[in-house]
Amino acid sequence: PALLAAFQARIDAGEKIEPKEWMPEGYRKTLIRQIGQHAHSEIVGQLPEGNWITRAPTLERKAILLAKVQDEAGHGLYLYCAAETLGVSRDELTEALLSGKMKYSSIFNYPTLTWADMGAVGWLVDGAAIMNQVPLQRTSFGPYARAMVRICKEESFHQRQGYDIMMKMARGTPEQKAMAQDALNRFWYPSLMMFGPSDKDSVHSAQSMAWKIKMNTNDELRQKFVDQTVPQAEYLGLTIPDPAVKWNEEKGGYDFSEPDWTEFFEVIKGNGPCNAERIEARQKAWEDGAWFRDGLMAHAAKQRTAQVAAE
Amino acid sequence: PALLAAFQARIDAGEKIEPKEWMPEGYRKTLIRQIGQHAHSEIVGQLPEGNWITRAPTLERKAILLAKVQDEAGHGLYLYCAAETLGVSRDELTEALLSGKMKYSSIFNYPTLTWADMGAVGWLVDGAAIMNQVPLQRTSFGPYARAMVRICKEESFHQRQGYDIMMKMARGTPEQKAMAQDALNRFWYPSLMMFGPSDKDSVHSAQSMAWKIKMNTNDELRQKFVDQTVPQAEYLGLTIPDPAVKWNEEKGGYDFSEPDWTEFFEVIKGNGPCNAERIEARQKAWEDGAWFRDGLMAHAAKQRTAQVAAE
Amino acid sequence: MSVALDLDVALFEGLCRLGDSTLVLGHRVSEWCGHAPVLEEDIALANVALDLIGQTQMWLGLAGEVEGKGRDADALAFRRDVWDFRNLLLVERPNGDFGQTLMRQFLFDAWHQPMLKALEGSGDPRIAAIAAKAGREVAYHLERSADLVIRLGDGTAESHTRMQSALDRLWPYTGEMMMADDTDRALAEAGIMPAPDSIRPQWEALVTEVLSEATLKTPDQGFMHKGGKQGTHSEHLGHMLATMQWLQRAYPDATW
Amino acid sequence: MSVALDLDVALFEGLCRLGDSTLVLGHRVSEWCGHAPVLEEDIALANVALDLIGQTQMWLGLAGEVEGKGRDADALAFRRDVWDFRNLLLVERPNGDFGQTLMRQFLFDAWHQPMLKALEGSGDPRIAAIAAKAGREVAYHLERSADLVIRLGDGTAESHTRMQSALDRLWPYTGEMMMADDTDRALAEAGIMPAPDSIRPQWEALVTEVLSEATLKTPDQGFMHKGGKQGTHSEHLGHMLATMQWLQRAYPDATW
Repeated sequence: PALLAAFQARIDAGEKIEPKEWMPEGYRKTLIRQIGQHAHSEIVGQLPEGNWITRAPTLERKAILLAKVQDEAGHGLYLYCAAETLGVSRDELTEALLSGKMKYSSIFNYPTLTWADMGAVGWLVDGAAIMNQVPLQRTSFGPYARAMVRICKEESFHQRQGYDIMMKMARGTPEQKAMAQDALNRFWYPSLMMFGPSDKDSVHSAQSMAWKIKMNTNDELRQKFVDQTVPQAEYLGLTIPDPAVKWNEEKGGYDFSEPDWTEFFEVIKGNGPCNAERIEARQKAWEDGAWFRDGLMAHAAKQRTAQVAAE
Repeated sequence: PALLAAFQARIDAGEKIEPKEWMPEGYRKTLIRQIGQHAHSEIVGQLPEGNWITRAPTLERKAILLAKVQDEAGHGLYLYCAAETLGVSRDELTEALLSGKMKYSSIFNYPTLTWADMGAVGWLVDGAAIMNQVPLQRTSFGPYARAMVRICKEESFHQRQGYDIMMKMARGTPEQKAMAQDALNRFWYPSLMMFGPSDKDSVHSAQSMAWKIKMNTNDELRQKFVDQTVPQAEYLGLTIPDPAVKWNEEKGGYDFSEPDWTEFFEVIKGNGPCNAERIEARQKAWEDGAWFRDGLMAHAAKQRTAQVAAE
Repeated sequence: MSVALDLDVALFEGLCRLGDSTLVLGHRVSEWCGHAPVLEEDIALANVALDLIGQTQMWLGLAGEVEGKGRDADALAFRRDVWDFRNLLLVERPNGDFGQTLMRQFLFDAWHQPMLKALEGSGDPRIAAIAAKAGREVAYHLERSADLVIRLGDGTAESHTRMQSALDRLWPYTGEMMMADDTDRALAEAGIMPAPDSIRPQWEALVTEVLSEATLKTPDQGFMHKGGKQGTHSEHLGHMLATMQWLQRAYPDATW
Repeated sequence: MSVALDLDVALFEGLCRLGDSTLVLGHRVSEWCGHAPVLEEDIALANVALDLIGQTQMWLGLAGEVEGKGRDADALAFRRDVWDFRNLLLVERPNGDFGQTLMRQFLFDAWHQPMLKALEGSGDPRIAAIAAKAGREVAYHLERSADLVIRLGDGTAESHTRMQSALDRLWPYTGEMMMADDTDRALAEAGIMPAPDSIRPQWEALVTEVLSEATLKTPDQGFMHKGGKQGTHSEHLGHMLATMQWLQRAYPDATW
């Protein structure tokens, strides 16, 4: 308990906790779950955008999208490394993802159906992700905070690229405009869900906030996201698919409707439009790649043996 | 030898040989090879046209092409049945195809690259096939002759459909006309090769002709094909890719250049543009389908056992 | 007047749901061409695809007439993008192994056959006529797919496992066939098409009987995907259309 | 005058051969996105694809300039049909397993790197500049693909078998890189591009060394496929273009 108090005091003083230092088991476990889930989201998040790389409409757009998906894989790598400092290997985390024991962000269980979705994903999904992640640059665990700094920089670049695609679509031909509006319609509520259900009564959340693993409530972040996004949609000439959206002078933010939390829990349970396909794609990649990973390991072992023999 | 003489006398008299009747071993073997190869050609022949079914430009064209490929599978079935009457099972023949012991017509080792190829295959490839097959309706082996009657009727229908596609293309937009000419350029010589090299010196051929398994020389049929096809190309406004093509009043037929027989033998050896892919596609179909065939057999065995138990 | 107009809109939608489903399933089945596990199946699959494409010509042809904007069946098939397609999600599922293809066919046929039967009683004689013609073909499809599901379900251990896994995967896509929306209700009230849930008893009876004979376990999962009938599809449809529509899109001025 | 004109035609062809090859290979590599056997490979593949698409923009951009008909790199990439494509047959081979993808990359990189080196000495400064930039990227591609071929060839029995089988399948598509036609000869004589067979010694030396270190057997088969450089492709390219060009074909008036 003295250790615990000292730990909490360091956190309260704004110090960073580093991997080799003492930490409560709950802190470690919560971080592993949170960082692992974030890493998995980056990995699975390659798939909905990867779905359009081969159909990108120009060479420039193809290159931008490739670079973006490459960044996501890179984010996954930073985050798995951050998790490894807590004593869990990348392979263990991967097995947990593939067996369904660990989750990834539900947003990636929605399909990308038109090119405008590449805009909507960048604008809304990355936008919501940044909203979640910017405060995490100040999180108490050092490796996680540092990974977040790099990630946020790239994500905000992605968000601008997504908005740029939306702009082109919204100001393009009538079909393009229709695609843009349709993409907004489909991604609006799932984006709001990305902040999670209201957490005012959750003890779990309170502990995470005390530990500075979680920096804001879900509702605060959601409100911030809506306040940022509504004027952007107006600028694009697109309509938020929620008639309740209205500026509320009193609270200094927009009113808006809650997403359908039944759908949210269905998707978490595995009943989103693409859950089965996303996890199958990752399982297949992992299984098909076994011979490749084994081959590299066998070669490395041979090299070591040869080196030992030579010494 | 008396048997042999009697056998030859029956053939000379125009009688049909039926499966249960006595026949020389060479006659049986040659027939198995010829009918088997013909059956395999129908099966492999599904692939180049199947390549365009999912991209057919109209519903009508898609339906016609599907019906055609279905007919080809049907022809394969008749022919395997005819071969079975000679004491070789369909599975044995299939294994011989997949292991490379038996051949199929080399023409199917050329790719289908544009929609016009669906026209060229029907017009030229089916045209050449019919030229080969019409005389075989009078072949000495009963089941083969009867299979040929059915097949020829359908093939000539296919040829008209192919010519109809060519007509639409040749009278269509400049791009369509270019596709039509390009298809003719690519399929002309391979079609001429379908009759095989000149067989004037082949003893093998002489025996087959005596047995009425082969009814005409390769050169006769090739000449007939050229004489039929050149005016059709003219009618389409397309140019035969052989400057030597010219009417020869004296012989009452067209002069034309020999195809490149080096290429022919390369393709036979396995070095055509698509040999590896064609045979791999068939091997994959066969291997992937093993559980299906086993399942059906197991079910049939259970049914028999149940029936016996009930009796 | 406004009611009649709305009914035409609903009718156009309803016809696209039928025609797009046969088109998309016909396309999927035709992907097997030349790759089936036995020659008889190559022939049977081509035959089923052929029937489905023929039915597409009739349904989408009538849809174009009803719409009255000069679009024929080809224009509807080859010039619309994904959001305008109204096919069931079930039929756009990828082929998978032959077991998945067969199971998808059976689950669809078991709905298609009673659906067409009911459509024969449509108040619209054009629909009744198409349904009668299509019904004869589909009776054969159902006979074949049900028979094969039984034989493979009750075949080897492997064929049983494959068929059960196909069933489990596809099951959440079956509910959409029997789910009604406003379009369905308008058409049912007008006596033009049956209410989707009126097909359920026959579908369930048939499926239960066949699966039981096949020694397969009906999944108890209750969740059902939806959206195809309203134009929200899976990622698979876009890839299919890129292939299917390629020539028409690349050469818009050509006739074929 | 007529010679200059012919040389421009040859130059356009030569640039399309380079740009179409990087485009088609870049597309193939990008098909792996999110499906690689380890995360590091997802990153590396995206990086290679990105470089190749960037090189495509330069080569086809210059090709469009040389042609002088107002076509830019996008017009060339997205609005030509198969017969106008000039890529090597090797790069349109399907991905197969990861071993085939890697082996294809290595066999291409081992040609691409010395080819770009030679192009740095082009009499056309625009070409020399592109080659210098691309060369830095491709040196890394080659380092990576050669290293992986060695490690997998000399890894487990299975990885060895897979790499050998990939090599045997792809080998007959390597000859085209070093085969010259009139276009190549015209460009070589003009000092604009190297003669294809001048690349052979370096290619062979590199391939022999790497394969030997990888314990793989160089196929002794002498037959080589050809035609890609002249526009006669395999059936695979048409399917790729249907995907690649879909949006541009479906919405010809849009900008993106």
